[in-house]
Amino acid sequence: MTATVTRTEAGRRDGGRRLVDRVARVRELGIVVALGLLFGVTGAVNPSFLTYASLRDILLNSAIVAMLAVGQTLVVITRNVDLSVSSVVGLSAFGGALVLADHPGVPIPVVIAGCVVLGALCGAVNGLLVGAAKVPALVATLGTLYAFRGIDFAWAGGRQVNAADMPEGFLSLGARSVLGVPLLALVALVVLLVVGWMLGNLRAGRELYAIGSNPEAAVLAGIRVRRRIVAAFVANGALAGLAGVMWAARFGTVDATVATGKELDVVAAVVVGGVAIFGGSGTVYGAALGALLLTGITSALAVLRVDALAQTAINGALLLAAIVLDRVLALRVAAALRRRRFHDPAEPDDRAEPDDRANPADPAYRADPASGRTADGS
Amino acid sequence: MAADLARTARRWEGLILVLLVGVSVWASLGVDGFANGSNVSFLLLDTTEIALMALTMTLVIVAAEIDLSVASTLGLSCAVLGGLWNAGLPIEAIMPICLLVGALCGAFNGLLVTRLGLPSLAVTIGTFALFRGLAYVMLGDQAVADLPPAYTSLATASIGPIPLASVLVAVLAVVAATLLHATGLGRSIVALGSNEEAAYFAGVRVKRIKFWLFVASGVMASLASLVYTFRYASARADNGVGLELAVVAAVLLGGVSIFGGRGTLPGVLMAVLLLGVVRNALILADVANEVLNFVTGLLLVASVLAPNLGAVWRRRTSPQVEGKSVS
Amino acid sequence: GTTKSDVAQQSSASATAAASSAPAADPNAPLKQGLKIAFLPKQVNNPYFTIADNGGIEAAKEFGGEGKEVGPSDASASSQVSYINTLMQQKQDAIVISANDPNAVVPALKQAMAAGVKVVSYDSDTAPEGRDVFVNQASPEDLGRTEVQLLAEQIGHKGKIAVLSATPNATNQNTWIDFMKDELKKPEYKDMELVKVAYGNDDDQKSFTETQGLLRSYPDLAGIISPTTVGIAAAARYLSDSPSKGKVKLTGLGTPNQLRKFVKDGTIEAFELWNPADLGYLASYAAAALASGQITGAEGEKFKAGKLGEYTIGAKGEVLLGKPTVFNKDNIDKFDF
Amino acid sequence: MNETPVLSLSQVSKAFGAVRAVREVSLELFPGEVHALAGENGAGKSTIVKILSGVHRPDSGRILLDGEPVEFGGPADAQRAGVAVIYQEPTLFPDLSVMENIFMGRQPRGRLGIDRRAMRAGAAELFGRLGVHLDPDQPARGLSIADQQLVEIAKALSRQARVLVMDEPTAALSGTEVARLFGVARTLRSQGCALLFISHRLEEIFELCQRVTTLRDGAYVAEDLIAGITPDDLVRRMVGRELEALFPKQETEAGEVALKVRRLTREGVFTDVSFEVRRGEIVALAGLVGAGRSEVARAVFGIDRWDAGSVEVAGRRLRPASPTAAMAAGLALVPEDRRQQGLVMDLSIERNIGLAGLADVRRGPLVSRAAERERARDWAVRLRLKFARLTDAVDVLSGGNQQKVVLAKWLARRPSVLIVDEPTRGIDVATKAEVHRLLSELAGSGVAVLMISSELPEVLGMADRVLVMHEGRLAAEIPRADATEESVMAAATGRSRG
Ligand SMILES: Nc1ncnc2c1ncn2[C@@H]1O[C@H](COP(=O)(O)OP(=O)(O)OP(=O)(O)O)[C@@H](O)[C@H]1O
Ligand SMILES: Nc1ncnc2c1ncn2[C@@H]1O[C@H](COP(=O)(O)OP(=O)(O)OP(=O)(O)O)[C@@H](O)[C@H]1O
Ligand SMILES: [Mg+2]
Ligand SMILES: [Mg+2]
Repeated sequence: MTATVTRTEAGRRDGGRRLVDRVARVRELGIVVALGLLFGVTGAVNPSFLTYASLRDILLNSAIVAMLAVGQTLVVITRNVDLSVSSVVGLSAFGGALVLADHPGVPIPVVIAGCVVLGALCGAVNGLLVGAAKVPALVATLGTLYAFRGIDFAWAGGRQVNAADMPEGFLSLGARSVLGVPLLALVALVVLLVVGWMLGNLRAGRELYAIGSNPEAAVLAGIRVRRRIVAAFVANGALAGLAGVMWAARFGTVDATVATGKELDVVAAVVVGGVAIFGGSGTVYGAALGALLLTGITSALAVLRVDALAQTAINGALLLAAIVLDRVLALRVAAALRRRRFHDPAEPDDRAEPDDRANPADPAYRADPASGRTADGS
Repeated sequence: MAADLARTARRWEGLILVLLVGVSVWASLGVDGFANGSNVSFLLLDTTEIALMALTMTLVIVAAEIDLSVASTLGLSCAVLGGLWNAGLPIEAIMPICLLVGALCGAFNGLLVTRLGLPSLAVTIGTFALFRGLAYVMLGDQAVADLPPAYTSLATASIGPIPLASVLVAVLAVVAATLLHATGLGRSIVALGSNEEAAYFAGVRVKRIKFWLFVASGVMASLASLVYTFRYASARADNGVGLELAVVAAVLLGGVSIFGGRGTLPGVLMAVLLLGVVRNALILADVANEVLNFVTGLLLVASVLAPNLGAVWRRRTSPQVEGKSVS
Repeated sequence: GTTKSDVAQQSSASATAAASSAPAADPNAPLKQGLKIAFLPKQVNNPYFTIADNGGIEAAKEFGGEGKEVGPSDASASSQVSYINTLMQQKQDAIVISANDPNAVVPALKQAMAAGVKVVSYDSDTAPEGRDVFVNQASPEDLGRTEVQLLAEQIGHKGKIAVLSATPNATNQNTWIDFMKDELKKPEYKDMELVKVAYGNDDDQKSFTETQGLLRSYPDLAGIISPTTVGIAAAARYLSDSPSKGKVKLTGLGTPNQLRKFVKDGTIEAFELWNPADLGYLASYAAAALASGQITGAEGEKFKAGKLGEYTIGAKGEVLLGKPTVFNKDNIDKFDF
Repeated sequence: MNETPVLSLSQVSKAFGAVRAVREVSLELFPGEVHALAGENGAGKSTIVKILSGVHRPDSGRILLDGEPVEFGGPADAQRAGVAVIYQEPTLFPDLSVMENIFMGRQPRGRLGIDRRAMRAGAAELFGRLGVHLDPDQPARGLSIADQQLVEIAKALSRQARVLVMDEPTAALSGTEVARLFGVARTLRSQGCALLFISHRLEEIFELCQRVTTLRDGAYVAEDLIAGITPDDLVRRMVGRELEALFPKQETEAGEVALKVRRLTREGVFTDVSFEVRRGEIVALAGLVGAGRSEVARAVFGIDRWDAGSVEVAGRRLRPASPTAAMAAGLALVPEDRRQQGLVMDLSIERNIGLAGLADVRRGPLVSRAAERERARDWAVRLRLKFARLTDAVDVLSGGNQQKVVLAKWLARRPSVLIVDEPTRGIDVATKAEVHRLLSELAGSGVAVLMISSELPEVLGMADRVLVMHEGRLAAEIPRADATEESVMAAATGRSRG
């Protein structure tokens, strides 16, 4: 019982190989490939798809969904979900537009801030229901999805706010470009980078991953779980509020039905972006790429003169293709890594790899399309 | 922890039952036109499709998966029915084909989930669009309405105040409840929903069971499509848009855990009825639609919140039962 | 087995049976007091229907009745059926409905009619056996043709045009589009080509993307017709910020309030619409006339509709509201709806 | 000793509903001392640990920190007071890297947020002290139980706490790692740290600890200086009676070959593994942690796919990657990770026991609850399971009792080939003897038993033959007569080919 022997030396590093591994393991690889395919093929068929004006439109189109996807990621990482975002967007869009139309004296930044606060409040309701009252997130936010929309309807009472009612300075926010990049896309980009950095480099951000990865262990590790979950929901709500004003500025015509049903688009973007729906892994970059892919598909179909009746089907098929591609790539990469490690035992062991075939006993099986790549989300 | 859950579940069904009875009594006394045969009959009939799909959705969610494509499968099946009817096939031949289409849709979901190990939420969001899109491809913008009266009247027929369609629901509910709560397969479903890996280690054929659950879900969706088409005498590609959320909401209200492994069919059926009764009574009472949605949302949240708050409150007041009691 | 042809025979037989048993109308019967009239739009909280139904409720007040608006918040046929059933339970005198699915609501409506409820359809018709009278906002033929004429004038009868519609299943839009296609066959439009019908699903974002797609895939597009209020607003918003503003002409159906800004800034030259408030108003009177026994819905019967004057029921029980108004820079400020 | 204890419990009690898990127990932890907590399964040891760590609030009694009463509102409070805990069951974040698991909530910060380099270095340094070779960047998902346990140890060490509480840290470890851990623990002790140590391996208590507190059925029995008692005394205090010999393996005649594994290979995991197990035989599979023993067992039972080779049961080749086929052929596997693989924690005891044998408790198409309960009760009694009701979720059982449920589940199937992976992990001495008697009895009745164990005394006491694995290959086959600690360890560490 006293023999002291070590296992084979495992921790050695080999710079070049490690870099290749790193690239191969990048969580978002599959979706980047899918994006490349989409733009490549569409551009080849119709080069106007790749013109500056067209790319600018696609960026603009994806800005709002991308921002919602970033917010949703915060929540999904903690093993929760927020289905009520679309209703929050609607509420905030209508509220903002109404203030702008009926009280032209209120400065635009104040209105924007107000919408963000409104969204944050909605998020706080969700957060308290989930974090403090322990209502499963899906149930809670399905409930508030109906409830917030109900408030929106009651508030609007059939009223519509039109472009002519809102100040020109506000509407131009939805269309203006800075250095050739649309302002809305820029806002979304800044949000993306800030949230991405926070998730990767702040203790609070890492704690969100920890909570989603193993909620009970998070409590034992002394993480203030409740506070973090509420914070995630509040942040998501605030982003949805911001997305709401962006919506009003972009589309100009606002009534109580704004963004109805968009929650599924957002969840789809997040899932396609490789964020594990059961929490603990995935990045906001992936989610944003997912949003870009989804809007890219819609735009491509519109440009490709695809028969209108077939669009929905093709949209669904491409979405599935993207998920499958991502998964297959992940399996291939993992299998290749395992084989190589076998022939080169000095490589550190990575036992999180998925098996060649899905296997319920395989830790990766239950997780997202491609777990078993990088461990931490950044 | 788990003992607590089990007790909550028991309490939960109790809660839903109390609510159901309470709302019904209130509506019978306070709302004109609620407590008469034709309204009750209509109310029951109106929950048919949701009830049918909720049966299999319960099984799927207990197995820790989800099927968001049910409403689209329903739409596709309707479109197939319409298309074949236009092509002149006899309706008796079309119906089995529709069920087959539903089975294929379910099998497609099932294969992607079990063979590739993809999360079912992602897969069925994809097929949600795909199946609906195929319905449009199939039937385009046509509406097929000249369906055989023998069948359309059968779909709305009733024995006393009980619609025939509800009898169908009742029979299938008994089958599903027996399956889930009294057979080995049901035990396996609960186990794999709670801990898939342990179930696999215990020899449960995890993948096979999941696959067939998705198939069942598809078949049930197309069965619901038959009821839907005949009931409304209209086959269109956009039939049943948005029903999936209603089904999921009913299942969750019925106390099924979205994380799998927990939930009962009686609870779900009561929840379906509760939602139907509330809607019907409120509409009859001329409550505005926005309030209706608000109430639906509130009901969903409150049904979970109430027992939780109770537990939190008891913990505050007496630290003695802070942990979980075994008794 | 049961096939399509058996059914066709059966239903024609039953149709003739029903037609023979219509009660006679009494054109001089006074409008009953206290009539309960319910408006069932495709969707509540939709600004267009809110205006229309308020017009109808206004009318009900005028003739001493009681109007209300109920309905689903999703534009689906199945939820409309729930409402028809409850309205029947509530023993309303008449239902004024804009059908989400012309067929799916029929069984329920028939049941209601059998229980003595009068049914008027407006905006979007049901199958004829499901209602007594259809109040048509404008003849579809008129609408379809005038839209093409409006656009043709703006683009000088030359160039590629496209249509941005609502959903592929929208009954109204599809009829109008058929008449547009028919109009385009006339020789004066020989230089115009309808290149695509796109569907924005009455969703802001989708309509936006589809407009972009049209401009991308047809760089030489001359004009767009969008016969839906959501579509035209989204297309106008997109065009107003794009280099194509003023170059690609846009017309269609929209409300003046919605499009005022775009008419003033030159994105849109002219578009048209009927007055939705008048539509509801007329439907309300038609319902009252039916419920009072003034009319039965047969061709040639006449009834008075308050401030709008007298109307005659046309073929297939249709009442036509009148010609739509064309809005442009000069007259738009006179309207507020 | 007249110092004040750093942390002490005074007359604490804790009940879970009707179960009185801890009754008026007092305990004092002194700096520079390793204090052992001994008791049978379900005696209340882990409950004490959870009281010390702030997870449970005691119903009565006080916690004293440096002689002052404190209240721990939650784990965060205890951590702030300088208490670090290794829980009985690993509490890792599977999606995060090993280093983040160690430093969660306390990551070193640089100018731009978390300083990964410093974190990596910190983890590497901790692993160095423990002598393990884990990649700090590797995700925790998929770590073997032993590696998880090592990460937990590293995590607790990284807190540099004044009090270190270890709830069965060695249960999944083999001799080498245990020795390392003890080395580290002694260093901490000499630095003035107070340690609480729990283990069912009595020799470990005697090797490491200075003082031992014994619990029986939640109640305090005695506190002794280790120097003053013998293992037999300790067992008597725990069990309340004398125990018969620990490893009563009876000699049996080995019958025909029941399990034959030929040249089994799973790339990157194990290579060219061949062996056979005869009816009536107990074959032990020994080796260091990570040698690939569990992986072989998983592959044989059909959990994992293998790349080459074959498995035969009673002369018939087994379909690969199908646990159902393996079960039909008479195989049973008691897996090493009971929480993940062995049990469905939310289900009741009887359902868990019934899960692997649903076909046996059927009446027509329906499950007979009576038969299911009968079967569960029978095995619960035979394994001396400590439980309140059979309908309780296994979640509320103590760790050792959970292990018994897993055993019951598989034994109830009456397998002809039984593979047990660490069957006595976390099981108390008395029950361990019971399990050994059972295995021996099974072998006697003609069952072929393959036993994976990291506990050398168990291996030596039970096995007719010892197979030793080293780095994914079979390094040696040692017959009972030649099996000694030295010969097995030599093969396990690759120093000799047996
Ligand atoms: N959360 C809980 N709910 C109900 N009962 C519990 C709970 N936790 C522990 N118990 C009960 O308390 C008793 C003591 O359990 P504990 O885990 O402290 O035992 P232990 O001494 O650590 O045993 P082992 O050696 O098997 O780990 C057991 O009877 C157990 O069933
Ligand atoms: N020398 C080594 N260096 C790194 N990894 C190794 C080495 N040898 C084996 N492994 C890995 O360790 C894993 C084997 O773990 P496993 O849990 O099966 O071991 P074990 O012998 O059963 O140990 P225990 O059951 O005690 O944890 C395999 O995934 C294998 O790739
Ligand atoms: Mg314990
Ligand atoms: Mg092992």
